[in-house]
Amino acid sequence: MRWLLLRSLVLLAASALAGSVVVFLLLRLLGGDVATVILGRTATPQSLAELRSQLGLDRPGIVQYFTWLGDLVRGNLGQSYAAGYDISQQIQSRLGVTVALALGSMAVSSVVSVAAGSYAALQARKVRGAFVDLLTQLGMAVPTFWAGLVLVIIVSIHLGWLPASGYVPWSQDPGQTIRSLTLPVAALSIHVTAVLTRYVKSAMLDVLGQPYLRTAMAKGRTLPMAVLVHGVRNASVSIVTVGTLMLGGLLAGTVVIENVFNLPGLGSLLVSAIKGREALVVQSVAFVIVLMVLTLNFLMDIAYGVLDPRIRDAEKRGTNVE
Amino acid sequence: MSYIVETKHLSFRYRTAPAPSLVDVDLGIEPGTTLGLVGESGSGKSTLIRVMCGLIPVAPGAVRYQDRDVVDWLQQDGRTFRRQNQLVFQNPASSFDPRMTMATALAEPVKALEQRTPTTSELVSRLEQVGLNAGVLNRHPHQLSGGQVQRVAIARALLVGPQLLYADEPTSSLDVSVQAQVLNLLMELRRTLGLTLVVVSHDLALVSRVCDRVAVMLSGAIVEAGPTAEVLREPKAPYTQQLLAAAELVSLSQEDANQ
Amino acid sequence: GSGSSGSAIRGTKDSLRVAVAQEPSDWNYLRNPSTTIRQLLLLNVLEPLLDKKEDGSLTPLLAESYTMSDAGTVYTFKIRKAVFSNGAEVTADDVVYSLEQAKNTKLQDVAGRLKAVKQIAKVDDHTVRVTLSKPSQAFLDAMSTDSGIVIPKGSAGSLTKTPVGSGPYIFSAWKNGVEVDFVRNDKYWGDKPELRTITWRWIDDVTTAINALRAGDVDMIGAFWGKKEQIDSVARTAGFTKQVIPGSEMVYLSLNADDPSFKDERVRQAIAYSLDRKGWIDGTTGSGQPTCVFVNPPNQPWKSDKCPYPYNPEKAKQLLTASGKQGMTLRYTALAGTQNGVAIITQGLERAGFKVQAQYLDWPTYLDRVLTRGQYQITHISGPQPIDTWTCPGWFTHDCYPEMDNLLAQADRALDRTQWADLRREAVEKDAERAYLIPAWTSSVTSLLKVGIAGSKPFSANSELDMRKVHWTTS
Amino acid sequence: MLEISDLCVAIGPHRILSVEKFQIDPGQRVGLVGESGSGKTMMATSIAGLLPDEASVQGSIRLDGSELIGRSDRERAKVRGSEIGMIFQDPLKALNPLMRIGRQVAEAVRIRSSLTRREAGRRVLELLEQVQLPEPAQLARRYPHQLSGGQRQRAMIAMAIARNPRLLIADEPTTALDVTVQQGILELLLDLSRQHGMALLFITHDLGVVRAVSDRIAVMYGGRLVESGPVREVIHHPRHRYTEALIAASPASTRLTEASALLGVPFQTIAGTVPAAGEFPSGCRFRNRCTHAVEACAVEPAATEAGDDHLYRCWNPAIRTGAEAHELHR
Amino acid sequence: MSNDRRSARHNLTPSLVAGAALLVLFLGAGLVSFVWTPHDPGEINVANRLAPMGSSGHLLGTDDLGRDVLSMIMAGARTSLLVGGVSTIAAIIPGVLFGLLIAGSRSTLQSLFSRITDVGVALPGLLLALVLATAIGPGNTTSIVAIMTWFIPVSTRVTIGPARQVLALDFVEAAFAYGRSKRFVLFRHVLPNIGPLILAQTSVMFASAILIEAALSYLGVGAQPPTVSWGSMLNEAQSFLGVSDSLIVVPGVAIAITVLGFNFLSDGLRALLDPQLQTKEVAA
Ligand SMILES: Nc1ncnc2c1ncn2[C@@H]1O[C@H](COP(=O)(O)OP(=O)(O)OP(=O)(O)O)[C@@H](O)[C@H]1O
Ligand SMILES: Nc1ncnc2c1ncn2[C@@H]1O[C@H](COP(=O)(O)OP(=O)(O)OP(=O)(O)O)[C@@H](O)[C@H]1O
Ligand SMILES: [Mg+2]
Ligand SMILES: [Mg+2]
Repeated sequence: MRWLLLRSLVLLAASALAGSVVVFLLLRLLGGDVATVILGRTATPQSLAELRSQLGLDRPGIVQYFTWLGDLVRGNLGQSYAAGYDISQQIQSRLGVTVALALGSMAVSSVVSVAAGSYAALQARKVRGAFVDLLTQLGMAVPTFWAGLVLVIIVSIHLGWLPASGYVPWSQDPGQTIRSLTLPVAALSIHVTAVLTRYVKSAMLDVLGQPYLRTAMAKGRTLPMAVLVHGVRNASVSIVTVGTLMLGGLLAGTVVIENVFNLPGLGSLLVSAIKGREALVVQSVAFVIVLMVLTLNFLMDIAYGVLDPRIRDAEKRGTNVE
Repeated sequence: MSYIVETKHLSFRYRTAPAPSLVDVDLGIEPGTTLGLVGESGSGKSTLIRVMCGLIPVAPGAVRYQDRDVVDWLQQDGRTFRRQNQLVFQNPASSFDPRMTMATALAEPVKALEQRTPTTSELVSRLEQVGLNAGVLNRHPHQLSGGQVQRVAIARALLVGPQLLYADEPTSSLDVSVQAQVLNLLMELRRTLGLTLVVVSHDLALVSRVCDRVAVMLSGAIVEAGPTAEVLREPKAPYTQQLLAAAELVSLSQEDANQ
Repeated sequence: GSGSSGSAIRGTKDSLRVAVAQEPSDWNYLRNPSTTIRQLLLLNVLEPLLDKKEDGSLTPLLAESYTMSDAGTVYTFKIRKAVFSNGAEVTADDVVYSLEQAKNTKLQDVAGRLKAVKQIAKVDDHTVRVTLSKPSQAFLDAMSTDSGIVIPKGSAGSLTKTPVGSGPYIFSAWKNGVEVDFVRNDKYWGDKPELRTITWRWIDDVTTAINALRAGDVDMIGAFWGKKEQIDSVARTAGFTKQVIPGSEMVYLSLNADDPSFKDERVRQAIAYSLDRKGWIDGTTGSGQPTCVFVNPPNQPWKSDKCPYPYNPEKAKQLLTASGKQGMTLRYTALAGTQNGVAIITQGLERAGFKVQAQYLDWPTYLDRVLTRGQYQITHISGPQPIDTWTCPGWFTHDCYPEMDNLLAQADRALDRTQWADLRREAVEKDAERAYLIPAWTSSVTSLLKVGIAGSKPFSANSELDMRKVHWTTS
Repeated sequence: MLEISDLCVAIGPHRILSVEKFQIDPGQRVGLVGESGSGKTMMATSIAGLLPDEASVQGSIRLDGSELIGRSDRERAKVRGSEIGMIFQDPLKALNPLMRIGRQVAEAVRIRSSLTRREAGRRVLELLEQVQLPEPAQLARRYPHQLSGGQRQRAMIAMAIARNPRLLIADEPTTALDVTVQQGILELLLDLSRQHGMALLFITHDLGVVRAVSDRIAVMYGGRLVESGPVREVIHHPRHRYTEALIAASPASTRLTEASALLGVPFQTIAGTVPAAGEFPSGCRFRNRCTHAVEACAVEPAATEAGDDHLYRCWNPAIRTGAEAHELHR
Repeated sequence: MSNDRRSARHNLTPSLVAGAALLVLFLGAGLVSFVWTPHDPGEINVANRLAPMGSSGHLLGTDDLGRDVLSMIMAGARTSLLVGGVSTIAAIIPGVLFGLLIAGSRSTLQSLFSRITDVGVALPGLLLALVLATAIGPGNTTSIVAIMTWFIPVSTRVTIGPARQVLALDFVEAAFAYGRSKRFVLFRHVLPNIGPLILAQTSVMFASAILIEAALSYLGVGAQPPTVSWGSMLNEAQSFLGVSDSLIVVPGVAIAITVLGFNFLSDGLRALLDPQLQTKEVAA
């Protein structure tokens, strides 16, 4: 098990690095660099060249990449070229927002979707089940940012219940943090919840047809109890798999939602860093995002094993499970 | 040596399996005979016939078909080898592509092995041989009963004129009534075509009426082999004795022990 | 808007929260041309030697007074008794240091105005003498801009993160990506401002900003960058109002003089005639002043009503037909985000008989490709640069001709501001006729604010959001 | 103890099961045989109250005289486990793969009982021992996939007998198992039934298995009971032509020691296949496959008694009277 | 269960009908827009800007430049159709191909490749889109390339599981036994059998592609004028919240209807075409 963990960790780091190389190469495609941005409209070729050599941008790509990698390993990514802020610090402070958004909506949508999905599965042949299905379909069809806009109009502007934008850090006022994240999380959750609900329903229907449920009923359980005791966990195994698949989309969603709600998260840092050609920042943020997704993936894998002893055993033996 | 197919010190282990599935298997089959392969689930029966008909590469050990190594056959003249060695599977429903009509499915081996498209009359005559008519040709597997599909599977195997037919639990998923039909068909084909037959089964009673020789497998090894009557009368291996006792318990003809 | 959030801060009389669009990457006005830096820092945190009035005349600010020699080549500035926010006294050394920095910076916007400066010298602790190589009106004018800012000696390095100046506000905390806080400078030499704190919050998105304003998250949107309807809708809402002042940014089309198709002046004129300035303003920000000549900032004494090529689709078509280039394709390179403007210009061009192919670039790419390398055919952009930027080699327009250069040089040497103004007027009018650089309009600066905020300056000479007199009237 | 009368189960347009009369006495072991789709599972699930939602049930099932049909799920759940235990065919699928064996057995023990966790734990070990599982304490901590097929089936049995039900329904409990393992399970079930006087409804398609465990046999075809009676009587003297054909076709009817003599001799067969639900002929449902069908078979055959609780529904039975049968047998 | 399915086989489920109807609307709008729209969608008339819904000549009103919203919606359908269609097809073909090859490869390779696709699936495609948009400039091509790169690993991953399921069936082994090559089996047996699933997946992806395209255009990296896109319409309309809400509502509804149509279609297709093979929900 420990060896397995180590192997996974190495794989994780390798994948994240691969991601950073891709990002590094992609960045080289971009027109203009941080020197053009710093010097702005009135730059001259000489001043540009001077600034580039001053910033070390004239070194070969390989050297630049490995310098960055070295900094990364040392945990000190240095400062952004133009703004001069500490990159590691900056990422740290913004990571909180993005993680809160992503995990918040993951949590909300898990809870809602398990309830709604189970309900829809149990009521599959009835009108009430069909109604949940319809809501699900609608939820999947609504663009996340649109949902955000509509929520702002209704909840913030018309009802004045929650702030329309901005973010208050935890350290400052946790109550306000929650208030400022409520709408973004809600907007982000709509689509995810809808998709998850479908999965939960399908997983639940699957479980409902499983003989072990009948066994539980033969022991004297009623159907709802049998589903609760035996069904939910079994269904959750397949839902965890889907959750992994959805993470990428969820993080993409946070970028858009950060834009709608003006939240200082990693997404907006990335966008502004791309706009400002802050190569170091872009690279580091991309690395962190990739690492985050992979780590969550990795955790889900572990959760998968924790939930399902068959997987655990198969992994111990190093076999594939189908 | 008069064996049509022979295995020598065959051992095999699936890459992902914890234990070997074949352990030093030595087995020879004389042409024209019927061999019954019995043993509990997971004892390696299917693996053995897969290896024998060249679906799994062997190592260590060797399989010789007509005194020639199967690996060699497959490299030099794979088509001939495959034509002569055919398989019928346990589960009729899954042994046909659900998207193909029976006509297409039947034509497949001929196309693959003889590079030609069989005529409809050719197919029909084969179908009649297994007791079916042209009506099934346009159907999909799910539109036929289990017994019918298993017959088509046998017809499919026969179309390329095999010498050796392996049947992996050909009746275990069929009802008793249909089981008898399929077994009768196999016995008749053996008689009329002079096929060499290998029948995998866990049912000793069945094997005893169909096969002239029997091999008993346990954990990948052959624990006992010989003429059926002999093995049934005087089982030597303790495992065979156990099997017999179990079969005796559920025999209909047996006098009432539990009364 | 109503709501209970943040009631502890809201409504108090001495703090203000302002939404602004673009967070600058840093605060070094000597290196970074970002408008936001000027908006926030100029006059509020960093003070130049002089201040400019609405009519374009100059008054002393950090300089108590100044004198000019008869030949117009020697200026002597008497420095006020003042302290920087770090507690140090403002001395002649600081002024010399600051002006040297400005003169030697690579940023042309800042250094260009000081071309004529030959020597900057300390006379005594509170007197500085600047010697010019030739008389230069531009120099004096520059002393009221970022070129004339005074910072503590040796502090240029720390400008990026913590600018220190002698202004009425102290730059106190920059929360990257979130906001920046100014607090009142209690040691300010002049009238102390009424506001104790100003919080500038970055909100890129227009709607988000409006929502924040309506929801009470901010009190004001400074230099609003949205649409007319949004402005009107907020201004119509009870409790909110708008304030529109002429701004210093100029919106203009530029044709690349290196492109052979523009050698024919009829083609250029056709383009100029096809430009619907009114439509452009209405279709975009909704507030601004159409202009055919390049005058900015608008509070300059050389205004001109001349318009060689007013909007005239018929004439545009005729000219293009005459040039035999109907149906020619114009490759229009534009900044991402200016789609509406391009759509309107395109419609005019298409009516005249051009075909238009638009391409949108983000800012750094645009900078690199259009402004630095000049790889474009036609583009439009807005900016605070004065006409002098287009003297030979004509910056990205690549239109280099001696007449305008001479006129501007002459103007600069003028000892008298009227003469100076006349010559400059002549220069911009001449340039307008060439139609390589086609001025369209000067943008207005609109702020959306809560009722009860008063004291904003009715003009902006250098993009600054002057908060010195801003205060709450009621609460 | 269990009495079924005029039971009729339909799913969609088809009547899948219709049983006029069927009963199990206390301690009695009844084997229910029939080909796939003959309605055996339907019968079992109707008794246990585990029919699918979409099934509609009519008629009566009485347990000790009290009617089960028409009761709510909650009330029927009370009967399950305590009065009626049930085991299913595939022991891997029938066990929750994510729960340790011990907990699954404990669940059966603790439902509607006041046992503490510890007491329940003790009872679990007791049960596991009772079904002859080795090292119960250690085994209780394992997951289903870590057990062999036979062990799983034993665990299932432990759950089913946890609260000493008076009737144990076993739906093809050995189909997925090897013959040697099957032997063990059958013996265990027999023992349990004898020791506790537990009635057993044993469902299988294998006549040999029925023969091994039960006293009575009921043969089903197309959702009908076609013949029932004491095991020996029915197997040796089948009346219904279907029962007769079924016995003849079964390889298990071959005496192993005589097998060599029969080598290559064709099995007796039943022509055709079981039709799909809704495609059965009217009257006797077997008549289109029956080699002995007569005109009368177009009418639904009435139940005929052949003495000694032996009932059959056939217009042209294999043996007409007890006397004739006796003669033939001799 | 299998009985259920079989009886549903030839039924037109409500999902299918609803999906088809909604998509006819969408496709119709997109296709008709090539030959006819009420107005030229690019025609600017600043004087008549922000006309409300139902004003004469402008059924759905006009936008901030006085362009006819109905015409823009029709032209926007074209963009969604183009970007959604091209990117989905361009992703599904290589994706399925990789999936088949991976499922058919040896187990060591298989786990390696699966791992790689896992990483691919996990990467937020929007990041790529953002970088790409800056690199090659915003536009439909950017959207297409970004969505495609996003979807390839997804469709690969969705293919692998079912393909392996099919590969484990006896008829595959039978095909090997009568001498068919692995390639033949993959393309002639496995592919047709997972076909319905892939079709359903394609439909779901089409729906997601439309959502993503809208998001990209909304963020300003997608379609650029004069190309009309629902997402960029929303981006522009965002400025008119409270002034002209219909500008927000109309494109949003158009997106929702289209996505709903594809999702319904996917459900319907699955019910209609699904063979015995048990297909699970598919992700996008
Ligand atoms: N593809 C495979 N990968 C790994 N292990 C396998 C594979 N196929 C079979 N095994 C293992 O090999 C052993 C022998 O399997 P095989 O299928 O040959 O048994 P069998 O005698 O045919 O059993 P059954 O009666 O259940 O069909 C078993 O332990 C099985 O788990
Ligand atoms: N959920 C269902 N919906 C529709 N028909 C069903 C359902 N379950 C069973 N049937 C039908 O009911 C009939 C009897 O089924 P049942 O499962 O009782 O047969 P069985 O005798 O147990 O067969 P097997 O030996 O295969 O288990 C069959 O024709 C079957 O197709
Ligand atoms: Mg096998
Ligand atoms: Mg059954």
